[in-house]
Amino acid sequence: MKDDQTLGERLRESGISRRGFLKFCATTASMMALPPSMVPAIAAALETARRPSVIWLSFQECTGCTESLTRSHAPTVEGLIFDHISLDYHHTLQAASGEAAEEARRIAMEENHGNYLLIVDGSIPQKDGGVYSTIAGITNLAMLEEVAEGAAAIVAIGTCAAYGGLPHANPNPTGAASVSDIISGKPILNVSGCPPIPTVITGVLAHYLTFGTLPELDHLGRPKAFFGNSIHDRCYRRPFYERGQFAETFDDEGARKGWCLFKLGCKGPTTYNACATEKWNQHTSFPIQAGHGCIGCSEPDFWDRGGFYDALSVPTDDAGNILLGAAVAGAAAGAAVGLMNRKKQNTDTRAHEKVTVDDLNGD
Amino acid sequence: MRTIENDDDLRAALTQMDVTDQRHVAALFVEDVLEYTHDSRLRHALSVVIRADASEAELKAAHRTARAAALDAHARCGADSDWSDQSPYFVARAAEAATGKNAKGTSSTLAWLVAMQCRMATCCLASETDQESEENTCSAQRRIAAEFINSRKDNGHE
Amino acid sequence: MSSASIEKGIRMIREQIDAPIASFFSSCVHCGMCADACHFYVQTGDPRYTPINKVEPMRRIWEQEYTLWGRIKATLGLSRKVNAQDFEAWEELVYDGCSLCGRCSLVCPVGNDISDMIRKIREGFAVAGHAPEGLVGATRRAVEIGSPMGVRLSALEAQIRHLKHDTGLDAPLDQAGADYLVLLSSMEIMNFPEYLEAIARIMQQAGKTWTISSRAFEATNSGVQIGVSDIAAELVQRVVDAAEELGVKTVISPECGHAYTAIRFEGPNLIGRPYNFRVQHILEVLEEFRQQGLLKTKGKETDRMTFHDPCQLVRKGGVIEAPRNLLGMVTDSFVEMRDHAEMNWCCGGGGGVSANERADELKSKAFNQKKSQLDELGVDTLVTACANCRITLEEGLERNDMDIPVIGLTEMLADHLVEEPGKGGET
Amino acid sequence: MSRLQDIPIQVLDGQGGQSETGNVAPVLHEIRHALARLASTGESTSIDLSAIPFAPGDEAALFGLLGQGEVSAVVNALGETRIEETTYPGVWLVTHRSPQETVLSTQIEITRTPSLLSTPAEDLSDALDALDHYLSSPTAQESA
Amino acid sequence: MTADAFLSFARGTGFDWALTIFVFGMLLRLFEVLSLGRKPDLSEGRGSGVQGGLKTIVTRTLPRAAVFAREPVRIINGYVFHIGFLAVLFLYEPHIELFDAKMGLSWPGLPTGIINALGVLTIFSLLLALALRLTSPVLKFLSTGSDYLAWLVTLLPVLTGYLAYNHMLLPYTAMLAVHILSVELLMVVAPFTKLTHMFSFMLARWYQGYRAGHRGVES
Repeated sequence: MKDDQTLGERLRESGISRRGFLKFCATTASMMALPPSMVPAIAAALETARRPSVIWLSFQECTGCTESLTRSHAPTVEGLIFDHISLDYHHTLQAASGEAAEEARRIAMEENHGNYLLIVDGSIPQKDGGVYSTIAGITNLAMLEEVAEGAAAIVAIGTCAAYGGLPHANPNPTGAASVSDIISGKPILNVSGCPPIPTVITGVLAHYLTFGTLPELDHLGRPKAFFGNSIHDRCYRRPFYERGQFAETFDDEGARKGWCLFKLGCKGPTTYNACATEKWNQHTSFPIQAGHGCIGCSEPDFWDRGGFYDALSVPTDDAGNILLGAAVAGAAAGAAVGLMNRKKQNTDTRAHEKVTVDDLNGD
Repeated sequence: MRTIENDDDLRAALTQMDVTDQRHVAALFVEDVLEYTHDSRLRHALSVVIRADASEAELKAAHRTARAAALDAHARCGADSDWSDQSPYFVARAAEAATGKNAKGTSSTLAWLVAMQCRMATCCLASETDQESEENTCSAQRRIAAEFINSRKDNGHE
Repeated sequence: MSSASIEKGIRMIREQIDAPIASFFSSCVHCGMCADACHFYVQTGDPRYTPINKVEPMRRIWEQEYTLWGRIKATLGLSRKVNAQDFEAWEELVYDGCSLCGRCSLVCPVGNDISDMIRKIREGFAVAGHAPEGLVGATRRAVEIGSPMGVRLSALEAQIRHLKHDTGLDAPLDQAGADYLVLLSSMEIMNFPEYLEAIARIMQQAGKTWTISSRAFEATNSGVQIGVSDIAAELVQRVVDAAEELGVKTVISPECGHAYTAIRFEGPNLIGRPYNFRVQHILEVLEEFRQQGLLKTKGKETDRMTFHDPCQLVRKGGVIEAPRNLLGMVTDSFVEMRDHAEMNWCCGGGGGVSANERADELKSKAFNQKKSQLDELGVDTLVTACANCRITLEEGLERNDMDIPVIGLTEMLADHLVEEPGKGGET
Repeated sequence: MSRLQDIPIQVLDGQGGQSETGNVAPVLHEIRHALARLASTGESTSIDLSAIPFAPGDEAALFGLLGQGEVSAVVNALGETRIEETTYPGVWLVTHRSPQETVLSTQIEITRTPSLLSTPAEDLSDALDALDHYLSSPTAQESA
Repeated sequence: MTADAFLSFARGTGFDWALTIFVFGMLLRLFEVLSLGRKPDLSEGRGSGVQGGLKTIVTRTLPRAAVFAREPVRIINGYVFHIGFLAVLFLYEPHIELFDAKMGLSWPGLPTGIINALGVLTIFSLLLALALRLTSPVLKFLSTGSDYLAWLVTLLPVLTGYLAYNHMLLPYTAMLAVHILSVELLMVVAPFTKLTHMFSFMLARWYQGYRAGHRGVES
């Protein structure tokens, strides 16, 4: 089943004209959020791109990421790409199951040892030996370590795989961890988001397929092309923020006019993702454009960053009881010190001897 | 011959005089009680007043010295002081009034004011019982005033 | 000087600290505005005379003794205890460099009553043996003889005789049931006896009965100036006893600054109870007579004239309108100095400074503030209503070759009284 | 399978042409500078609109402002690509669609001739072979 | 400690502790002051102390002309950074949102551009204030370490707030965290320095105003 044709040869073989190929490169560049000037480089790279083997492991996840990828109505280009990657193992998508599926995975690993691409979605439970999530009796933890060993690179799709996501949220009963918590020594690329934007997933894969390398990453291991700017930086409602025009509730006059949602808890300023430009469902919209604040789903532990509807400037804990506790303590300490002061005053007054002129003898 | 029997006459007589005459009589009053003070500056100051041809500047200088003398002789706030030691202060105050612009304004004449100050100087020295010394000063003042007016009349002044 | 008195000094300062002082120390932001209001700093340029700096020892005692944070710092050795050197260094600031004029309190943006704090820190300095010699002597004489300048009743009796002899008016001693009990300050008895004559003639024209108590004729209160409340209480008690014994309705505080605030405002709190008589400053009395038409004057001064407001009268006593209205009766050429009434500049001699010989040089420097006001205005005569201000002003003017006579307002009014023909007056 | 756009919902877009966010102006300025560069150095530029944060209605407003020029062309390769010249010569609106007519990418090319229209060099030899092949074939000789 | 965790700490536990220490400290100081009590004024007054106290709390905000003439720059500068600081704190929409969320009180704010400008003004005014404190003989003489500490903890929130709003220096997440931490530093330091004057000034003006009102003197 192995095929050593390059992508370029396969395209021509399936009757794609030069212009078709050029269009393909232009749209791929756009998809990879690379500047159009990169088209020639992409064309050259695609000519020689090998058809990599891909193993997709889904661990403790909600299949949202897979749903997002497959639902992406990826236009022919994605379809084309996926025609050209041999998705050797995806236990949700593949027909085989049980022992046959595992057998297919082992073969793929042996044949492409050292240069297959491992894609992971879902977090990896570690508590009690990782027993909380297993495939065919093998814990996610063991499987990840086994498969990762021969992988050329690992792509962690979704905030769960990248940073632990929902399972990792307080109190993290299953001891869920992210890929980079477990694997080190392998290039790991985090495509966070809950779920990530479909075109971002395909964009990242396209980049790896095209150039065979990982794109430039930020300090959290995310491709800068998509995660370099915060939502706030690229948000079309930014002019309203600058003018101080904020929606106070979800249906007030400001909200209808499309004003900034800062006061409704939008986490755009502290969240790095491409939602504001890539947008979702073929550039149709993204949460803020739909009138709901960004909940910061591409940032680590975004579940534990305080209320989704508390503005960034609002402290996360309930100040009520803190205030009360501090006030009571303050009053108590105050009363105590007050009593000591009062006692000192009384002793002084009692000890007061009437001052007479003789007491004023100068030195 | 004009004689002055009581203070009302004295006061009336003094108010008729012009300022220079009043200064002159005032200086005489002060000289009468000058013995109570050892401050020699006053004697010189008074002499200026008596000289008819004293210039404005000389008068001003005399006034300043008299004022300085008064300040030097005043009882310092909070200091241990004795009423009987105050007579030099009042003599100096009298000299100051005699040589300077009359601070008190129109109603009391300059000379009458000086007379009062001189009597206060004597009052300091008068012990509880001795009333005469103050009376002597009053009668002396009446005499000085009368003599001055009469001497004036002799020289054709009216 | 045993450390005992330093300990007594510290404990006495601690005794003075109350909620207002605690709130003042909690609010001071070291903004320096009180310095710009204080004539001692303005004229010397020495930052030590910044008013809030004068109570630094009290601040340290308050912080170390009455706040938790302060106690912790003290135990950790982060803040130094007040010691003998502090008393030594601060004596000159607390006494010589402060006339208790209250101007700093009036400008403090956070509302600290700094002059009141200085008045209270003196309580500690006095019992610590760090009060100026002059003030100690004056206070001793005030307690033992009855007047800070050692004036005895005989001097007053001599003046009463003189008054009778010259004007025929009586200054009745110990007259029960009189309308007014008149008090005199030693400065007036010794240096400005004309005040007594003025009172006699005014009362006679106003048709009011008045008296002087032979046991308590002294108005001033050295206890308040040196800062010993026990002695101040004793001095006030004498006046109160005399007034209540004679059953007078009103006690008149004479032309003096601190005497008025001492008797009227500090007195009741010193002796611990309100009086059953009223206390008025002589200017308040004259203003009342004016309003009731009892004060008839004639003639108007033509000199260009201004009024020096005694600090205790305006800032601490609130007697501002009275002198203006009274001056209106006797002059049409009255002009105000630039900073007057509640924002007047102090003559430099109040608050015990003039009784403290060591402070003379500082006092004369402070006077330059008043000098610049007078230079700017250019007047022929300076009127005031406090004997100590009057002497301090005269000294200052004389030292600066400024030929401006200084006169008391009451005396000037008396000179303008309309002569009632045949009704007493000149025999 | 119905497409998203077919779902009948009426989107309340901004008040007509000029959007309230003011995001259109910067793009026009960018086009202007690209034109200046093209004029002076001949260097062509391509702006990928998918990377621009447009509010709803912004894009329509931009296209409205750019307007329609003289040339419009269709390239049928991997789906339809429409290339239209705007009222400003040298400024081209390129819209790539997939065989399913979904918009893949919208770009504004500021150039003398859009890259996709000019014939790729490698195709010339193929074209030559194809024509030679046709000419040497019997049908060609009969009709010549 | 990623920027996110840093921000979460600042918005969470950091703020809790800062608020606790602030409330505890200020209340303790209030009790310490009030516990010392005040003897009633037995003297015969002319007016009402209460009215005098309330009046002074308001009128003492303006300076006396005589003193203003001597140090106009220092006094005007004082108003600039006080009004600037309070305007930025209470009229900036996100801050109003904070008070609204925590206390349910809300009020209209100023456009963000104006707040930004006020922020700059306040920063320069505070820098000028430091310069004045370092150059004036009186202020240099009076100032202790705690004065300069109070100055620093007052400047930092405005400076970091400006940097955060304008996305300068650090990435926004980190800069916002630094800003919130600098506010917490101010809250923690306040009860132990002259910053207690933010509340005690009313008490101090009240006491002096009360005495003046009772006596019927100008205050």
